[in-house]
Amino acid sequence: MSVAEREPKIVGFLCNWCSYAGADLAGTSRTSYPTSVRVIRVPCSGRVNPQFVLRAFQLGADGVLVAGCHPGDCHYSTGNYFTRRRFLLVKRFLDYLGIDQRRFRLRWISASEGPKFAETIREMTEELRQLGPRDAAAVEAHAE
Amino acid sequence: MNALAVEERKAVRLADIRPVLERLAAGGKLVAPVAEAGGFAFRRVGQAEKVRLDFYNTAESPKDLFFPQSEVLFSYDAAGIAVPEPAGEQVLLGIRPCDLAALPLLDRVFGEGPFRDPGYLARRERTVLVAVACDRPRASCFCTSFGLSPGHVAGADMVLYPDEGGYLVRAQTEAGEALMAEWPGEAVAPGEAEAVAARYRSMETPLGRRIRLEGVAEALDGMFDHPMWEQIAARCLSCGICTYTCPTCHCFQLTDEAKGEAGKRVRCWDSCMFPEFTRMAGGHNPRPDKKARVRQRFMHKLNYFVRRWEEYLCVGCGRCVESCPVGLDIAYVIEAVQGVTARA
Amino acid sequence: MAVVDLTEAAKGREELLTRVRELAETDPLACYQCGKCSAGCPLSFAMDYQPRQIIRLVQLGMREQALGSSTIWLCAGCATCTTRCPRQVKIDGVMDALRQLAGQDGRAPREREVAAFHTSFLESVRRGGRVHELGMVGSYKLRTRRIFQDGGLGWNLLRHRRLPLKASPLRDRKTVERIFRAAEVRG
Amino acid sequence: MRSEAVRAAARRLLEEGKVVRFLGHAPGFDPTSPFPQLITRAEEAERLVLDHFCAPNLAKYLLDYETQEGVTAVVLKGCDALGLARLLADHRVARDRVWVVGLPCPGMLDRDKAAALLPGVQEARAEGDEFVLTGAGGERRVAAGQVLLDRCLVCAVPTPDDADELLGEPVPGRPVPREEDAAVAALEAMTSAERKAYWTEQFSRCIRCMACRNVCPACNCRSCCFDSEEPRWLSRVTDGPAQEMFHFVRALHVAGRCVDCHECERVCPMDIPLMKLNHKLLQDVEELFELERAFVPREVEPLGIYRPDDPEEFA
Amino acid sequence: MKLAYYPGCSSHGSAADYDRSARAVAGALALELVDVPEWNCCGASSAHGADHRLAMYLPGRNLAVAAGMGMGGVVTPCAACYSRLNRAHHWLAEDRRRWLELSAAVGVPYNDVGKPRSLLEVVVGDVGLEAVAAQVRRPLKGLKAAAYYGCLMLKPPEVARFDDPENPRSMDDLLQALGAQPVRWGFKTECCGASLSVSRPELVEKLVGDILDNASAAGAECVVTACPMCQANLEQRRSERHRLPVFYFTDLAGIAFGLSPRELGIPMHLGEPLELLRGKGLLAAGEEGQG
Amino acid sequence: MKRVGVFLCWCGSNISSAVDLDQVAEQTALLPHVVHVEQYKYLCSDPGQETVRKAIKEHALNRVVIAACSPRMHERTFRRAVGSVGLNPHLMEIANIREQCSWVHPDKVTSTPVAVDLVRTAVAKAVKDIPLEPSYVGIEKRALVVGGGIAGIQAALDIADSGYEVVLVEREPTIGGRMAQLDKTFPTLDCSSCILTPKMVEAGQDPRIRLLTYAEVESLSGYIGNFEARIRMKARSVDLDRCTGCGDCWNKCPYRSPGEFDLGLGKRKAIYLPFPQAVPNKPVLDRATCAYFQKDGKCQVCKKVCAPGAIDFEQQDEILEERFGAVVVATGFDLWDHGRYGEYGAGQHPDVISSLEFERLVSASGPTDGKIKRPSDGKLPERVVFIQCVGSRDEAKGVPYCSKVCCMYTAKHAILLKEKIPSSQSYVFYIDVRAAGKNYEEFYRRATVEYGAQYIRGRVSRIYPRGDSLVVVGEDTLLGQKVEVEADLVVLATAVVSRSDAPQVAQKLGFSYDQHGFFTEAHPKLAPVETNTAGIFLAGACQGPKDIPDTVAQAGAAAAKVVRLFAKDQLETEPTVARVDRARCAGCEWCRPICPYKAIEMEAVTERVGSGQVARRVAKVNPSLCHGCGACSVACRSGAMNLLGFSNEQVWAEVEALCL
Repeated sequence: MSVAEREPKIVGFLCNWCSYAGADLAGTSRTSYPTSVRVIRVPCSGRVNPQFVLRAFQLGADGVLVAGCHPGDCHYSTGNYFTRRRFLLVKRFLDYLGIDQRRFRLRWISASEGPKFAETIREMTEELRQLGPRDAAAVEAHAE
Repeated sequence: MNALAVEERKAVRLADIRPVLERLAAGGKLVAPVAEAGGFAFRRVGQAEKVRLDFYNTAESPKDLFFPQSEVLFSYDAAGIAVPEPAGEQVLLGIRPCDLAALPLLDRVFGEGPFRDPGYLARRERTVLVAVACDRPRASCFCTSFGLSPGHVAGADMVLYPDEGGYLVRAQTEAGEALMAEWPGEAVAPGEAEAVAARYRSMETPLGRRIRLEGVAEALDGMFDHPMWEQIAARCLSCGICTYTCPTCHCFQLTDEAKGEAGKRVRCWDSCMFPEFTRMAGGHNPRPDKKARVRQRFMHKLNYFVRRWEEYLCVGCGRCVESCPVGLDIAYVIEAVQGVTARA
Repeated sequence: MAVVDLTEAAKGREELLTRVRELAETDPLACYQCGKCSAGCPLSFAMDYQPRQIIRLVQLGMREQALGSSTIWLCAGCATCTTRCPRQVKIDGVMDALRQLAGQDGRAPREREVAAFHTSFLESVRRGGRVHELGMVGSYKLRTRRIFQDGGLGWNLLRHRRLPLKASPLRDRKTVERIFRAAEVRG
Repeated sequence: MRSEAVRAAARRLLEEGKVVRFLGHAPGFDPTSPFPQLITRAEEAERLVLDHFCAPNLAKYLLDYETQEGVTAVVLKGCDALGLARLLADHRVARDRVWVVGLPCPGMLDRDKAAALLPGVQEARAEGDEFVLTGAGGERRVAAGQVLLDRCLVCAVPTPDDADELLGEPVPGRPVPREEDAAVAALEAMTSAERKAYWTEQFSRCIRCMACRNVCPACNCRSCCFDSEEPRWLSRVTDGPAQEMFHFVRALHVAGRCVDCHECERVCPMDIPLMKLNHKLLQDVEELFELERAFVPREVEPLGIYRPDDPEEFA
Repeated sequence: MKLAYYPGCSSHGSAADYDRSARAVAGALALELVDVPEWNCCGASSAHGADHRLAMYLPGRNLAVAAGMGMGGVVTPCAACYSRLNRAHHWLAEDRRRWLELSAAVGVPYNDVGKPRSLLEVVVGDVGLEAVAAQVRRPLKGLKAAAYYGCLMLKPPEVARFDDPENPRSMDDLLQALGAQPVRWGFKTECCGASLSVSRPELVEKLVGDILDNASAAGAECVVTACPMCQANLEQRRSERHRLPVFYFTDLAGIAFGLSPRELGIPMHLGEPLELLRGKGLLAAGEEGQG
Repeated sequence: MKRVGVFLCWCGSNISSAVDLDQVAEQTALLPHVVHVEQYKYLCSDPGQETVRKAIKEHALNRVVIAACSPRMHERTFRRAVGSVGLNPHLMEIANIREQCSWVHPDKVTSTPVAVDLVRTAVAKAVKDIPLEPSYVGIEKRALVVGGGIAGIQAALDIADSGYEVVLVEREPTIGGRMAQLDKTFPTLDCSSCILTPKMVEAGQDPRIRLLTYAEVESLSGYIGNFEARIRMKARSVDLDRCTGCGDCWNKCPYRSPGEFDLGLGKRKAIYLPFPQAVPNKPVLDRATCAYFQKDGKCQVCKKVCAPGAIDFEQQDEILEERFGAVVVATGFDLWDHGRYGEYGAGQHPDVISSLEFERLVSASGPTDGKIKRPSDGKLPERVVFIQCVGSRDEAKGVPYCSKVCCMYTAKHAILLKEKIPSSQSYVFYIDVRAAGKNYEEFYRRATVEYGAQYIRGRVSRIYPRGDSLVVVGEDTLLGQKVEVEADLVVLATAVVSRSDAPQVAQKLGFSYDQHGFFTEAHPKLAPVETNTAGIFLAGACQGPKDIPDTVAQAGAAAAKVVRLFAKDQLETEPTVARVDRARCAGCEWCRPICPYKAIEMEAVTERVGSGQVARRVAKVNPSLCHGCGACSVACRSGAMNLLGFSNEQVWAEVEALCL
């Protein structure tokens, strides 16, 4: 497959209560979206260790999505506030290390937001397609 | 080893070494010191101008060229097992006498006895060693304590002696002579070359650090439980700088990296200074504290290795002294042992 | 009364809001129209729109009415409104902003005299770095053709030595001229 | 500089029985690299020195005595004291088991800079804003700015504020703009690919000696995730991804906890610019969470709390 | 105590009397006032309606110059100037990037000189009422005075940061310390409309009338201000029915300290301010003369 | 040896039509540890589950992967199925190949690789599964109710009525709370006392309710089912067992001071009954105003007149320690202090009063015996201005929220005013009238139409005295004109705010509160009476401004939650909770503040080092409190804290398997 055709790979960490349920809703309402995403279910977005995220990138993920309940709606009341703080930093830090911050997304997706989940995957897939595979950019810069 | 036993071979004088470096670099096999992040490092070099023969000793020893920090021993996938091709030829230019003296010690570990390491031996075999007589020792150097000197060049295929603004180049082996065959330069009489070599051999290190080694190994036999170790350990950070920069340390571990059905077995450096170095699968650690680990390192270098091979596992390169962030100095340990024996 | 076409007003709404937010460093949309500002305004009796209504005009994007009002000129800048606003809207700042916008639009001010006073005042500052009251009032009178207003008062002040004839400008008169220019550039 | 003062303090504290051990510095193989020295008897006090080369931060050593009897005295500079504050905030050391001998620090010298200015330098003394270096090569007078450690040039906390006793008068901090932030900004100005290349090159030199971790007062875990077998957070293989993982995690684990002491960078034998990682995070923590002086440990760390009105970038 | 002094434009004109009494009283209280060299107009009530930047730069320059003097802060007797200086100071304090912008615009490097203070603030806050009382030679016994603060010295409070914007006390306390009797009244902080005094006198007359009515109803015999705009406006725009003299607080402080009306410039006021003082027995025989 | 069985569900054609399951099966069979792969049409059906059970036995499976619909659908079903043949239910994982694969990727060519990945990932996780067991805790079937207002009383009565013991703690000398201070209640105008007093008496007499008045909870520890409370009984100086409530003491006490219950509008004695209907109907001695304590140790009139000898000057505070299974918090609210409104006179003008003061003035049991006399001169006010939203909806000086009850009680006040002083005229300044409630809008209409209250839309800017009346200046925003009213009395509807010590109470009891000091419910919709601490429930205005009907409803709900808990003998807790590896834990306590359930505490452990023993502190998770969110596991840098069921190893393995 040429670079242009290659479907980007997204690892999605979805919180069980909102976003995973939102993704399920996209399914029950048969809202189709690109096959780029693979989901890992976690109890809360606050469970997502940034080390998981970097690991996914290192193993070849083109993008990583972390999704949780909207701030204020966390099933565990405060988990996603910590998530937000943590990933505000992590997003910038990944970018600082040369992993373009457009490759990482944190989204608030509630259980009723099936369309938002599908839309998020569509958007991300499109953007990642335009960014191209992750290593290509780095390899190019290295060659200079 | 007797440095004087080297057979007389070709020697030339080079006023300008650049053409030679260019030729070596063009061959794509040159590994030489380059400037890097405020210090120097041995790197594969494509352009001669990057080579820095005015270097002082590199932060890392060149042992990595023979015993890489991570080395794939074999890999496997659904199709079967693959062993990597042996390494290609290389020319290591600029190895200092101390590091050069470390190689025979590693040779013992990897090349003698029942288990011989094919990867290591292949790399040793295929490397032409071009030593540089040491004209830039550092304050931390104490090679002379180990019977070495800035002019100790046994084992090198060829030696560069900085001399009169240029270099006197002397071949010591056939391989060295062969390499030199195509070189320009004005031939030098054997006596003249030997005079330069002898001058280097007689040089002292700048601080003139000399540590008395007599009786150290023997004294350590009875010092396993000596309180001195606690004093020493009190300073140690438990980092691996000393072991990883050391040209003679050679501990390693094996690790398997699996990815689905594929995977590889990799040999990686390890350090006796790390708490998990001896931790066993069940969690038990026979060397549970810093004291035990620090002691292990010095016992290994100054006692166990001597017991087995009748040589100290140290060449006085001073790297551990130089790099240790808390100034934990092997010479200090040796002196402490001497002090203990003196008192006893 | 005319019917306000809100869709029409909405066209310029964002722009007006943006400019006001920039200049006044406050958000007019925070206002919930309680009227506390107008109730406390010492000059609201003379205004065509209450201060609250001016904010409302801005909220709806009704630029014409807001910039053409007498209110923005009659505001004395006492900040009583801002001090009491439960929504922390800087209403006095909004008035300032609207006056500036009116000036930028080149619109004839609804309160000619008030505007003329400010112009004369700033002219005097620009010229000498400090206001020379007599000169400034003179220029104002010429501008408004109200030559005889407050004649008696002026005389009284002169008599009490509170209206010096001579100005006392800065030594380097360009000092303030340069500041005016710098502000114009930043605009 | 203050060798006599520190010896006197050590003698007094040990004689009075106020402490059972005293952590200070002693001369190393060369006087410009003193090492940490533990003494337990008053008569050993003679071994101690305190001069302009005593850069090593002794705070971390307190962990070694965490479970041992008795009070430990320790010589701390302002920056080191933040390291102790870190250990206290992390409940790793109890304050009442430590006796802080504070050194109001006029700045420590960079032995490489000093050696470059005067080869064979052995000693230094401060004279106003200058230092006089002496050694085999004679004597040389240099401006403080030329020879101080980079971190000391921008030191905001030369005097420990939590000391039990001070060796001298408090020294005010230097309100010098942070040049390191310029280094961060320079990296931020690069493209993503350039940054990737930059860090790949830097990390490739790493030999994983772990000195940065071991010296760091914020890296005070009892067992480090890098040493974990299950999951293997960090591969033992020193390839690109593992190096990146190591440095990413090290920096992130001290994010909001780093006390800006620069010890990691000082000890790195491969001269990897680790503070560029730490400073980036420090700066972001301050900006994003509206904190001032985020390098000063506080009761609850920036990532241990949240505000409902934290910046929202993720809608 | 040494302070940078920003007199304001009216000190050279309609408030020359205030300038006199302010300096005299400061002298009596050992306040050393050093004029900000080459000070410029703060923009008063005109600049902020014309150009936001100008309204910051004009007072900003004075702050920058004052900071360069290395004094214990900057003080102004004028409430209008006080307000403009504080607005600029507040604007600058909000964002340090503005320091550079201002420095470039006015050609003087800006450094923070501290919050600009009014003379009243300095007298009540820094000097203190005890020190003031200690200077009193002629207590203003029986003088019923309405302390009138006006708007600009107090509002908006986050900028002015001085006294309670609705129920200020500082000038009342000061009057009390001088021996006078401050009256309770409802218009302490109502705006007198000074900025419209020239252009819309008829509106201003109503505001002035309301203020003076309320003061009279509360039994005041005089009104005391801390602002040249208020003083002039109350004096000039009142109707025939109002006879209350309008003083600067420095006038009454000066009288209490034993200074003569002449030194304080009181005869320069319009109306008959001396009559009241005379009636209260506050003037010595020799002091009855001309201004 | 791990033996994984994988079961692929067709879900009729829901999955099989969009995913090539044969191919999935083929590729899955190649995975390490997978020993059995099987397809079935409807795995969730009885025969489907039987297939799984049979295979477990036949192939000695010790891990099961079900590739089917979402785990949110049938996780429980399959856990049960697996458990029924003796395999630990947590050795089962689900790959969601329906909702997140076949239904969203209808094209077989592209969907099949997704399914393969998902199944592989589930297998990787399953390999790392370990058996998990739930834990059980006993329940102390006694409830603690904190706060004796209408909310606390109602909750206590409901719980007691279900047969459980209740301890009701009230810090004032009597129960009754704010409601006791009110005159009439909207929208029915019942007399507040008439409906409250019977409940107070009932609470005082119910043998299952123990009233602890003049008492405060000092601390609460423990967890759901097993709380331990320390309760301070403040020294009342009156022996409640001996006192008969005869009244001799307070009648004879010579010292008067402003009474708290009447907000200082009336006087009470140093030994006093807060109000006649107080429960218990026994006095308290206020040592701060009693001459015996403050002056000379003499007086002692009360002691002399007390026939039963109930006065005890020596009484000391006493600490009770009690165990409870659940707690209801009903600590009520306060009113905002209008002293911060300088423009309304900063609380200095006697005739500018708060609405609660108005309640006391209008109350028949109040200091004026129900005559509305204004405080300054006792005059009957003819012109009364009511101002709404004083402090409410005011970010600048007050609180940003709406206090919810003011619109209605102000309408009530206008009505009561007109009833008591028929010649009076009321003016109500409002911003919006919020009358959302049964019969509320109608009630408000009555105030305007029948009682002639003049409603003016606008916030008052200033109140200042003119002569002996007050001038109120506002804008009629509907008119667009400034208006002035001269009033005899101004009543401010001050905001409902949390108790000033609410944060301390929340910290002491261990749950969270919002930026305004109101206690935070666990979920605004689904758990409105729970706190985020299991076993602690909320009732009344301590959770947010609330009127009486809402308060009583919430109290009932809280009681129902308590009773629901007490109906069980043991609590089974989910096994997917956090767990600490003590050997790795450094005791840094980083995990502690992050836990929303306070499930992490520190414990001391001793361990051998060399030849000696050393003690150190490590984290410990209380599985009864832990909800399994895993936030702590991320806060833990060393990985000592882990989450069972979603462990570091498992997620790590999932990432690696996914990214193959």
